[in-house]
Amino acid sequence: MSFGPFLLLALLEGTVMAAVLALTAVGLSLVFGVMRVVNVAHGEFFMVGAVLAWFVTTYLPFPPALSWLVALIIAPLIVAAIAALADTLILKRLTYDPEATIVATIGILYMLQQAVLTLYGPDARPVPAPFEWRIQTPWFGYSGYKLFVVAASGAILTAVWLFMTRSRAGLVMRATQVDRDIARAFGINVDRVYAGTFALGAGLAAVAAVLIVPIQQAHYLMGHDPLLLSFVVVIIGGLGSIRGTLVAALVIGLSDGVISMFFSPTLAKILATLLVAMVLVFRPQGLFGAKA
Amino acid sequence: MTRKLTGLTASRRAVLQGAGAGLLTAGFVAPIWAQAAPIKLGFQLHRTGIGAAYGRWYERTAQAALKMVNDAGGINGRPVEIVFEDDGTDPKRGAEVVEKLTRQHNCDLIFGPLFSHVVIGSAPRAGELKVPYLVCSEGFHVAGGKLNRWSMQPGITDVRAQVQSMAPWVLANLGKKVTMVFPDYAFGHDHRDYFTAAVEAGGGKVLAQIAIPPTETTFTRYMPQIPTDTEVLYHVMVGPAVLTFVKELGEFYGSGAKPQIFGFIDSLEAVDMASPGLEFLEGSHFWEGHCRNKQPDAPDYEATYRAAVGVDDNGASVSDPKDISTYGHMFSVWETLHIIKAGMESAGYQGAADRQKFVEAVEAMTVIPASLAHVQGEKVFNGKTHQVFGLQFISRVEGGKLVKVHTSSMEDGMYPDAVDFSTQSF
Amino acid sequence: MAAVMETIALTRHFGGLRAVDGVDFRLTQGQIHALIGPNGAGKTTFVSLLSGRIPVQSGQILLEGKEITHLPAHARVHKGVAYTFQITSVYPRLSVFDNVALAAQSRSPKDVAAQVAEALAHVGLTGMEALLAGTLSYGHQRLLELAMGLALRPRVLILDEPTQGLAAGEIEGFKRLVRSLVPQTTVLLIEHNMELVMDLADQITVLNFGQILASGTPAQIHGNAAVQDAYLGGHHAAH
Amino acid sequence: MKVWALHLAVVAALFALQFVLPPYHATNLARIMVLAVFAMGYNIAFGYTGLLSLGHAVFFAAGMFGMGLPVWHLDWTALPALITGLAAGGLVAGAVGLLALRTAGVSFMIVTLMFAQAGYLLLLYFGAVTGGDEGFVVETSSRSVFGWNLSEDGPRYVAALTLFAAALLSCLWLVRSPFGRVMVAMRENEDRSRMLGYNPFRVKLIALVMSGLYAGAAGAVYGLLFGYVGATFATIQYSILPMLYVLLGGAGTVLGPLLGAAVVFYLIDITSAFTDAYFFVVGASLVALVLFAPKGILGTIRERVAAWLP
Repeated sequence: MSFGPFLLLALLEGTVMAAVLALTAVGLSLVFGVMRVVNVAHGEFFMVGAVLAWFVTTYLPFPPALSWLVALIIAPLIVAAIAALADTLILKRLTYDPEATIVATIGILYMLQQAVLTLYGPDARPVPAPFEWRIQTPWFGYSGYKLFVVAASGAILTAVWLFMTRSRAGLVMRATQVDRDIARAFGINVDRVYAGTFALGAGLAAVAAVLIVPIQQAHYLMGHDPLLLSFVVVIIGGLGSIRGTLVAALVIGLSDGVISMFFSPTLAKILATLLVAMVLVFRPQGLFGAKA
Repeated sequence: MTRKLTGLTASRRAVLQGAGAGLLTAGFVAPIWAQAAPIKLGFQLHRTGIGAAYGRWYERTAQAALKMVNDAGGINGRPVEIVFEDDGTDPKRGAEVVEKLTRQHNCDLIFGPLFSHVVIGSAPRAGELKVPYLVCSEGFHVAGGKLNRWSMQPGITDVRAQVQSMAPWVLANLGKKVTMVFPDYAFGHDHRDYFTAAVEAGGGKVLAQIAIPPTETTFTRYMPQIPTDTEVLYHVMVGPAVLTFVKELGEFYGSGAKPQIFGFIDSLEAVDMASPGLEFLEGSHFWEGHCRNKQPDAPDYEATYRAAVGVDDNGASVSDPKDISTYGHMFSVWETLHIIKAGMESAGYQGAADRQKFVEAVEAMTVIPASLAHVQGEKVFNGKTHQVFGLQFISRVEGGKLVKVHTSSMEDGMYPDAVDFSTQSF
Repeated sequence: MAAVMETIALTRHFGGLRAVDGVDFRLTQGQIHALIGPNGAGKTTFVSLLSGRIPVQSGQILLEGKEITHLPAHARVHKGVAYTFQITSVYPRLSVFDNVALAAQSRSPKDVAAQVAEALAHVGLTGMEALLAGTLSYGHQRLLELAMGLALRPRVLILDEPTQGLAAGEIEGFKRLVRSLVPQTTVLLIEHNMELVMDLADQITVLNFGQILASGTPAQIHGNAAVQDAYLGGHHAAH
Repeated sequence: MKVWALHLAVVAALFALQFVLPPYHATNLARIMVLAVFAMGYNIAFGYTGLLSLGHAVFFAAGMFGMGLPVWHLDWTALPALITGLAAGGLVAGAVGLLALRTAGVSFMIVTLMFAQAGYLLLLYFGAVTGGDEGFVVETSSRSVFGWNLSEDGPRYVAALTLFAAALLSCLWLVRSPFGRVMVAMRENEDRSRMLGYNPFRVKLIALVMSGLYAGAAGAVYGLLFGYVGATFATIQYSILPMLYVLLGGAGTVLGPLLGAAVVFYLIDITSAFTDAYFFVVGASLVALVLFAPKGILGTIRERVAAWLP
């Protein structure tokens, strides 16, 4: 394949990856930003979202597009409810101590994963895309659904941004992020804000999963990769900075496709992992975040 | 804990499942079994972890084979039980499971594991416990000499023989310039090394070798690396993302020009050929260890086997036509159990003291004719390398079904012995 | 008289806040030197710079004529600068013995038990070795803190508001204790209790808005109108 | 005295158990003792010094491969290979520590996690040398120390016990030593400890290297005793397990790691007979521990009845 189309494909794939990364990571970033909680179970919320999408699309007698739309609404709601429950029952009682919450979310990770193994089984199962549409260029074909994923991610991220900057709830969340005690002094119910934030973060992971599952398969171990990638994006973008997260997702998504053309993909992963470690050590505010 | 320390409690679920068939028929067919202690076989099962999609069907096949053996009078007139233990597809747990099956459940031998790292992690312990360890793995580790005299692979041909016997037909019928796509770990490397060697020996050329990390979930970006003058695209993928790989391959080529595609059925094992996005596979070819779609020339016992394991003529579960079996591999469990029966009977196996005799009896096996017990076809066992050799199939996708177009010869898969276990001490 | 510790144009700003702003300061060997000033005057920042808890922005710190400006805190401790915290900062889950032993063994690993006994005897906590520090009364915790400082056998002991929260009776004992330390040890004291300062200090330095407002003996400071204005503020005006 | 007597009694009891236990459980106990040494190493970092690491798998794997690779490629005998394994654990811990210890708390956890992940991927990347995902078998002929064949049950148990006893007694000595006191001081209040003249970075680095030596020794011995070296031991799961052992047994207790390793091993062994989802138990215990018993079993006992327990 000549260089032009090659680059086009790399850019297309990079954009899809960036969109998916941004959507998956933004929830993690939000939870860390507002609650200072590193949610290691984030990938499992993603996975539960995908598995719920399988259940909904399999058992609802609607055409694929409709049942997928239903899944897009129901799965995040259920996941958000699970997250709110986990927050109330577990994280709140730990008073959000950073280290204890990490251990607890590792525990939640195993519990969710194993619960899905029991209820859903170990198989990878496909979820049909809401529509099948292939774009044919002179050099290669491309999935139209993937382009839809990019558009949908953009729309959802815009909605999140509007919610955070324009709505009262978003304002309350940002106030709590700045100072939990002052927020409490102003009569903000911090417990509810936290539960809501945790639910929102998990719900966003589930939305990402429902969008992505038609191009992957629902599998009980699928949460591992999104978790690590989200970590990479959130840390390089600056812990807790949503804008940094988005920039990092774009940079990493676009560069990953190109880098893995020149290096072995395993080597690319090694370099990305080490980069994260080095960023935390030498530039904890992230590469794109403002200085704390 | 105290209960456990007595060493008496068996795995409840495993005993219920494993013994169910045996005990039922025990009272029915052969009343003398009332006195005969059962032969206990341990099954090291990938019930969870990355190998679980295979594990489920391996368990089902083992149950079916067990029922058949017991219905036919058991082994040496004794009923047979299988104790299943999950190894989580993890080598550390695998070794512990070998220990548990041997010493806590007092199994006579162990069989069943598929994934290479589990086999290699568990085999040393089996060797130390001097318990026969019959793997259903395809890996080249047994015949490659990595393991020990107690480890054997009598139920399925190894990867090296499989890929080597594909090369002549691929070169003659599909093209000479090959690009390979394979997972970047040992199983994929065996494909890479042995197929490349066979292609070069046959006068072809491997243009590119594209290794994909096992954790990858999206593949499109690898596809531009396929050189445009590729005549044959050779693919083999394993794991939960296989369907994504094949679908994205289809999207990439779309309706444009594409090379001949030759894949190992591993890329689509447990996947429905009718899944949306797989239409482009029409006319492409697959290696199959055992033909998923029942072929017109299939022998009578093929139907018996399918009924026993609960699989219909399309390779799907009889209870759910969308639940596709790992048909191309799971026969290895069935055949291994029949090797166990034959080996034990020829060794006059009485108990754990005869384990060495059992290994020697299997080593003495040579030609194994096709039958219901060896449903995949005729085999030749090499007692020196502990590896069995069999026929391989190439099928073409026609109307969403896999139609056999070629059967390799036994000689196609043969290679020089890398090890002689029969001279090693026990 | 020899200066044991000296700062030259010592400066540290936090954003726009000039917490310590060009301070030239001398600590004379063997004296009890008090550092006073209104809240936010920069006292704690200043001693934090001396002890190395906060990095210096510009200026110099000398210890017996040798520059220690960029020496890390733990190294300054080994050079003889000890600091006790404003808020009691003993290890509550460790025994009294372990608390003092940590200080003693930091200076010298030999005869830790004897050193501990000596330091505890000095502050009057003998017999409490086995108790968990967190179970002590507040006054005893302050004494323990002081014993930890003593066990380091410092040349300069910086006490950050040591009498805060002590009962009147305890303060008398504290005074006796501090007096017993000089002249072997030089004491730098941050204190709000003016009565105590006037009674105890040989020398007083007044900080205001990060700068030295005045320096002198208690009598000199007492008569200084600028100090009265800045520090005692409304109190002076009411006269 | 009471303390040393208790720990020596534990060692003696473990020695006696090999003659009493059925062979299945004896081998399990040999495994548990080696895993307990791994957990003791984790405990030195986490329990005593307060370093909550998510990367200890890479130290264990460093020890395992540090032992296994020279045996495989250079035909080394077991004893020198054990020493390289031990050293590899310490070296990797030192290298990770030099960078990771510039961070603290949550960042430290993530940095160690990332280093461990990078280590795992490196093992895969250099598969030609390391055996990649498959790993490799340590030949029985290479598994002898002083003429004892460690692939046999008796010598294996004694070897595991020897390592365990050495680790237990040296750990006991360490935590009761002046340096042990400093490690605890660092955990309790780093700022205060600095003002007592201790360099936090140095103390934590030494603690982490010792922790890595323990983990490396455990990895090397595990590979040697059970004859297999593989990259799965570098996965995140093997960082979480020692954390679980320590949290369950009691962080900052000398015997906690043994207790934790034994309880978790049998929890998994027993529950796997009843359910596929036996790792659910691991998750639920982590949550339950941080919620209801952050001090673990021995930590709670120490608090309630036996304050003298080290």
